[in-house]
Amino acid sequence: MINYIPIINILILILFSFVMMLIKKNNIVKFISLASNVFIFLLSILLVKKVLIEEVITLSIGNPSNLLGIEFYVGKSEALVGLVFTFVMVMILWYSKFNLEKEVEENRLSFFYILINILLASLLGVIYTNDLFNSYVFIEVSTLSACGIIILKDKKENIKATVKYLIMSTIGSGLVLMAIAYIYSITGHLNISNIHEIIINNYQFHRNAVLIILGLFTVGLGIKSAVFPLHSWLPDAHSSAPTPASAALSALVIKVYVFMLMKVLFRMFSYEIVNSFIIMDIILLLGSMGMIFGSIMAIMQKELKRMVAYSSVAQMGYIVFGIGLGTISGTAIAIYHIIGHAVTKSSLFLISGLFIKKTGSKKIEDLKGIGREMPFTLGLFTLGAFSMVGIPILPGFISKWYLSLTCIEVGRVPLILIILASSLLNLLYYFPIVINGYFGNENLEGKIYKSKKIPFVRLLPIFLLVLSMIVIGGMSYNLIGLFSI
Amino acid sequence: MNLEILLPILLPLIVGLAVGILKPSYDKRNKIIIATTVINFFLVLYILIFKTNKILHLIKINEFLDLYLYPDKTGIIFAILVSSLWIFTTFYSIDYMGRKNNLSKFFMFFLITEGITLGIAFSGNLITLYLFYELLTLSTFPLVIEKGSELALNAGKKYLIYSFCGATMVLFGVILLFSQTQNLSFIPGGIVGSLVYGNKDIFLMVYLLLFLGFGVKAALVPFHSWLPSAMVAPTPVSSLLHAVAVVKSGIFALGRMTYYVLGWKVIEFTEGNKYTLVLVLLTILMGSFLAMHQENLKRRLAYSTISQLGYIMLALVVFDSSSYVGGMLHMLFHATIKITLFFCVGAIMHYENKTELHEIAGIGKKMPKTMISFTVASICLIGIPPTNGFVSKWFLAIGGLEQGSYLVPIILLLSAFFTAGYLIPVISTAFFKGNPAQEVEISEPNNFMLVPIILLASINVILGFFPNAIIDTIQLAADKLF
Amino acid sequence: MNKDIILKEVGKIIIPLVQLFGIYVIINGHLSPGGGFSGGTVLGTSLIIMHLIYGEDLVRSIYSRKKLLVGISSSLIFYTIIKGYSFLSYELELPHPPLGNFGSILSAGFILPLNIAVGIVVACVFYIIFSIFIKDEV
Amino acid sequence: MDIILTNYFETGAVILFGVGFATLMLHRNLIKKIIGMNIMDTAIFLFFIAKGYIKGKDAPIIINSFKGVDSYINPIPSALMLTGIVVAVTTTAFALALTIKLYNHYQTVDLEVILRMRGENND
Repeated sequence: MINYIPIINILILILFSFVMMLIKKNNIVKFISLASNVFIFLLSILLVKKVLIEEVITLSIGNPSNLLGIEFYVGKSEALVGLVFTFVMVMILWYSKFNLEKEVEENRLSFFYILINILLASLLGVIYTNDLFNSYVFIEVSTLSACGIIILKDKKENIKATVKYLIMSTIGSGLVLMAIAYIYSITGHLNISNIHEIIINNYQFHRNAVLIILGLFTVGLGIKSAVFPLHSWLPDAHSSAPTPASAALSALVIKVYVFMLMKVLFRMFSYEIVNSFIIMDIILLLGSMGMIFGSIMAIMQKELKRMVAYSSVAQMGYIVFGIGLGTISGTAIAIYHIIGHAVTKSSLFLISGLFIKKTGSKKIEDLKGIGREMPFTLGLFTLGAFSMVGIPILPGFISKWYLSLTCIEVGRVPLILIILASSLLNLLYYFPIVINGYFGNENLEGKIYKSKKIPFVRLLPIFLLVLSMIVIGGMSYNLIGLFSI
Repeated sequence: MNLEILLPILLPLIVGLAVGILKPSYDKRNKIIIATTVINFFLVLYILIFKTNKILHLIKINEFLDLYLYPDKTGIIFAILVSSLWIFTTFYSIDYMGRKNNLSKFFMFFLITEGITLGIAFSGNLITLYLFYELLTLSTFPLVIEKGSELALNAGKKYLIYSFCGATMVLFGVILLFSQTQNLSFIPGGIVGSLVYGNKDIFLMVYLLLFLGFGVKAALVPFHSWLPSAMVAPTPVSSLLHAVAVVKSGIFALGRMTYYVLGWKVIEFTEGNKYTLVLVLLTILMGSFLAMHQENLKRRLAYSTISQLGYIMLALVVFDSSSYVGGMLHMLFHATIKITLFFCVGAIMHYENKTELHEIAGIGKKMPKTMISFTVASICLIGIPPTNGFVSKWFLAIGGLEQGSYLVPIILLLSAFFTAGYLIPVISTAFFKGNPAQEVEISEPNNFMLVPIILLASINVILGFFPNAIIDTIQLAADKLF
Repeated sequence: MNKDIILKEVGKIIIPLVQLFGIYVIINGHLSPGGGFSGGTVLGTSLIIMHLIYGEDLVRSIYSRKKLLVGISSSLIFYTIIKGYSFLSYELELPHPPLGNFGSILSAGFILPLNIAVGIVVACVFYIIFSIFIKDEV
Repeated sequence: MDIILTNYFETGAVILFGVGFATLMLHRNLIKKIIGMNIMDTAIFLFFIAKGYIKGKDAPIIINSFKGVDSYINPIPSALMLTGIVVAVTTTAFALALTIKLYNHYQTVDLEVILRMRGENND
């Protein structure tokens, strides 16, 4: 029964979202969504325990005999990533229980929870499936629900951001569908492992077809996961969305497409096939450009949420860089960074939501001297910033460390300079906030804030997120050992 | 399980946090701080007697991120130096900072920095050292910008950027090193050994990166300009940090790196020390030369620190047992001398609020005791025979000679001349300038400040006469290395 | 007013026919081409025609927005439960509905109820989208 | 060269995809973008179904008797394209709704003008 958990997860989420459509009262809707997510979280803990015992769970939906049914392939990395995603979503929902009223009108509140449930269901779907077309359907569902969440605030900049996001992601999914069509034309299968067996022994005959497929997949999924040159939709979408939504968007949604890219690159095409094409160097180039220019653009930002959004573009650069290295340890670190960054970025976004609620303005200048009003929240923000900058023991440092080790392993030593330069650039835009927040006399006098002090219970979700960040940092060795695609 | 090693690091951290959060009243806070620093000193002594060369594993996350403390001889000597001088500075800063309101935050970071510096002293491998090294920057930063003025904030930012660039360089070096040796622990004589024959240039790159990275904190010439600009901090901070804690931990880390990680044979093989020798000699000359033209007393002392640090770094570049002993000795003696000089300048600033050289004309009459100890300390710094400055310079010169290069002794003498060049004018303006006839009543700083100043000045002189005890312990450590 | 008398009369005859045809397409979706989606669109268009001819208030009285929403969510819930049951039933050997003999209506196990549910959903959604666009309260 | 001539369905689909992609990317008018999107999607559906087509076999519908497996074309692509069509419809509906909202706010459908209006402070 346990190895049917992935399907049960997705079904429950979708079922509860439809049930929520019927209910009118908001707090019941809130309760249901939180309860369903907590239940999913517990189930995924069971799944991880089961997966740790047996290497991999593959379960085909419908009768297992036929070859056509959709297949779920849940390895160690999928189970762990699923666990972290559900954990982050539970924390985000817990946070949104208090602070969502201000941002979204009354009647649209239930839509938010419905869309979040569908979004999480589709994300888990993309992680677990082993079937290409099924992943395409889940990708489409997640894009549409993400667009729905961004538009919830119904202001001018939301609509603009959603239009941009919708058009960019339709291009992306068009390319992905075309790639799936190509693969189907070559191999006649849609199941990743079957394709793998066929592709291995006759990819030399279709060299340029395989190149086209790789290119289409990289660009298609790259657009959707905001890899550097294709990221222009991300800052508008993530800064205009309500805070819990932007936390969910930048911590979870963009990660899933990169995970899909990894599955395609390394599980469908094996390591040596992919390395024989120039696509890996292009991905490496994209990753390093993302790291540098993402942070540079984040430095230039005036608004807090846009800055944090640009910093997630930079962090995506790290993950893509990990993939571009094209070795098993490279992908393991990329997955580790997905988890580490998901937890850190969601806590940073939630905290910046609190700051904006407190100071009433999105600008960074108005955050001067916030340390006196909210010392504990700024403390959590500093911890998140430390992980981003790369203070040892925190996940940021560990992924930078292992990335550079793999760089040496692959023999590309100068790339380490890029990693270190980008972590220095991170410093340049995270620390001014922390410094002006805590220190400086002229920043502290004459600060009058609107809302009253935030009770500690409201900070608990963020506190747990930061705590889990440290735990992930602590258990990094055995975590990285587990990940492999 | 020898948990006692962790105590001297944890105690100041916990008490500091308590002081910061609970915000105790003025005199309660003073008692707590003095008690902690004194207890800390005895804890370090306890470790010296019982716990040398014992390992204490803090966190074993994975094979490279394995933080463990391993207090060996040199580590403990540095720890004793730090904890003893911390006591003097606590007395001094209590009186200097006076009764301003939000001082609990200042003293919080003050105590935390002590804990972290002891952490650096006891760290067992390069990654623990790197962790404490980064934390040191973070904990000293609030102290540097204590005044909160625009000037202080800029100085703080400059300090932060310099230290983080240095830390990144160190990280780069550590990664490269780890990729070759898979092991970062400190072993006398270095862990690289025979690995160097395979890829010489990587180890040269590692050595240069680590040297420059730690050099930023040790005010090596190209990266020294954060030290004078950090003088904007209150005197106890600038005296303690820029004479003892921050710069010396940079030097200590350099010492660890050269003798306990890479090993001096490897560095000699990669001829890395040729480039660094040039840098160090440049530091010595530039520091003392620039100090001559500084009007502000504190900036003058800051540049003198840079040149004196150059002396100590000489020991890390000239690979000879007596120059090693000379370097270590100078590290200890320079700390005590420089802290006295800073205390005297601080006393003048606090009571007379005079900072410029021309302002302190004739102050010798007003504050005789302070100025006399200032003169004694500057004599030790210049290195006139009976004092401790002379002893360490003597060993350094012999080390240089044994290596057969005449350049080192010549540079030493020249820079001693420059040291006199920037210290004698201060003494002369203090005592002989100003109208002798005018009768002036004596207004000495109260004994919270005066006692540490006089005590330290006398320590310098005593060490000058009976340095053998310290020399033997350092000689013991040196023999293991050479 | 009387100009659209022809429309009303013709509508009275055609709309029931269209709806009947839509239901036919849904019911034997598993036999002949069609099924949930196409049948649902046919039903949806019949609603739209009714809206155009008889004006918005008549349609709102029969199929009010709330009723449509309840229709959608209940059929969706029904669909998920059935699908979930069919997914899990292979693992736990739960009883399957009879596959029935070939060619007859009640023949394809779950597929028929699923088609009906999908048909209802698509019909309601079609009409709602149309009515939102018409009233421009997007 | 003869590959292009023999399976002309696929070449037609790819050309159509190019056309759709270009309109989607280049045109400033939102409606044209949506049309381009639809062309792109139909091109992909054509490509997929063309893959399933086997010359000389008829549609996979059992009129009265089951004529054996190899007398029908490959049904999978057409089944997949059902979902593809639904996805395309929903995206188009969503995009059209957005265009209407944008028109209400900005009185123009030209994306460049809208994006350039970033400066004025939207509420």
